[in-house]
Amino acid sequence: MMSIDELALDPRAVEDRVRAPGFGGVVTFLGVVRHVDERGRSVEALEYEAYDSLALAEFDTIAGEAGERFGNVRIAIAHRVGRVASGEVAVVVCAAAVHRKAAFAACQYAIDAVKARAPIWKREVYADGSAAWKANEAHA
Amino acid sequence: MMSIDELALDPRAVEDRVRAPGFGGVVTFLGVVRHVDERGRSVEALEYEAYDSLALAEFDTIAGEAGERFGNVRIAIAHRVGRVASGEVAVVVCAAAVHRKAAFAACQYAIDAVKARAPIWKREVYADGSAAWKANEAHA
Amino acid sequence: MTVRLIAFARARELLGDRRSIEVAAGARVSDAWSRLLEAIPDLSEVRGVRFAVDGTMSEPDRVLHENDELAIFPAVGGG
Amino acid sequence: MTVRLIAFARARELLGDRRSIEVAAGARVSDAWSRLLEAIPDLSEVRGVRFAVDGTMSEPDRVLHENDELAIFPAVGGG
Repeated sequence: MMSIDELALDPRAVEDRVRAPGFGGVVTFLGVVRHVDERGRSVEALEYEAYDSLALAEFDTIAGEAGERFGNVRIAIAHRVGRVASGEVAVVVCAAAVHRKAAFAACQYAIDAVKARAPIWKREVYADGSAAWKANEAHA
Repeated sequence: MMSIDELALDPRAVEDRVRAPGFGGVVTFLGVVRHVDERGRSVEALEYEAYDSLALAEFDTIAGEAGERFGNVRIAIAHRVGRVASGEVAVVVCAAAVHRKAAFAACQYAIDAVKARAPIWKREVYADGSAAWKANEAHA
Repeated sequence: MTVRLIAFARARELLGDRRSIEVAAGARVSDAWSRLLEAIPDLSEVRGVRFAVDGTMSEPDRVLHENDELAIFPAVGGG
Repeated sequence: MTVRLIAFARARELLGDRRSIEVAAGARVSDAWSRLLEAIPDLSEVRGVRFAVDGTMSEPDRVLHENDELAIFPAVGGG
């Protein structure tokens, strides 16, 4: 259910990992690279770098926690690494549950946890070619 | 940004209506027809019927309310009508915002309001061929 | 005067192929609804009936006019 | 003994092409980190440095063994 890859993300394919009979609510979060940062600087791309094995294990841990909190939920997380241009999708989190309330809660829990805890770092690349590492939480 | 149609829904196309530069968080809700109802009866399909003009106006109203509550958000709502087989998507709600918190809140607000207020009715069709009208809220 | 009718869900099924109703000049939505209940008593089973006139949600005391379109349907949501 | 090194983000850039470090038998993560800081003082700018050993998050007092893989990276999130 979890993946980290340099290829462009396909949100529908990630959704398909969680869709299952009886799961009436599916909530998908797309994290899209913004074209300006908090200080108004023009951003061309973000460059993501992951400690893959640890990040995938953390995704599993997060999904397990969501299940403990919100009951019978199915969670899929796909994170892109490498250069992601502004306007492109950097992360997809899908949560499916029997009812929509649990699906929303689980999806939001999972993306919050991914941003706070997954060993994934990013660098903003500006229009002038300069770049700066950012705290993971800053981008969406 | 709003649609009511008998054709199968394409969630990515609905998402594309709300994606825009600077909107870093996109949240999509899919309401999927469940194969059993609350009493465990096997459901083959739901048949949806809408008062189209009023329902589309209500979608616009709901999107306006979400903007008042959650700031700069873009909302798209697509509802399918006619026969929707179990496992298929009956409704798609997308919300985009600069930050994910507002996108989640707006998407959840919009689907809750659609279920509670949009003039759309549904009938459960059971495996034995019988059918029953349902309150809109019951299904997801 | 003639008021056109549309209906949805259970109300549509019960209304059958009736497309209009005759009411007195100055009649209100509630008057038209009473006439319909007399003609089709089963309409009383429509849960929390709601009305719209010419595409706008309307209360039962709304005054009708010649050729208005009266929509009749069950309450939405809350189930 | 030899401990293999990997690093991420700013720590990776500062570590350059160094792939291992020699430490005394019984050395802990903190000992390896001190040796690295001596060799590459700029590593002190890594924000909230964290460690993993053989793919498991580890505290600085974790004892290292021959051929362990020590991962070094900045704190995640919270920014």
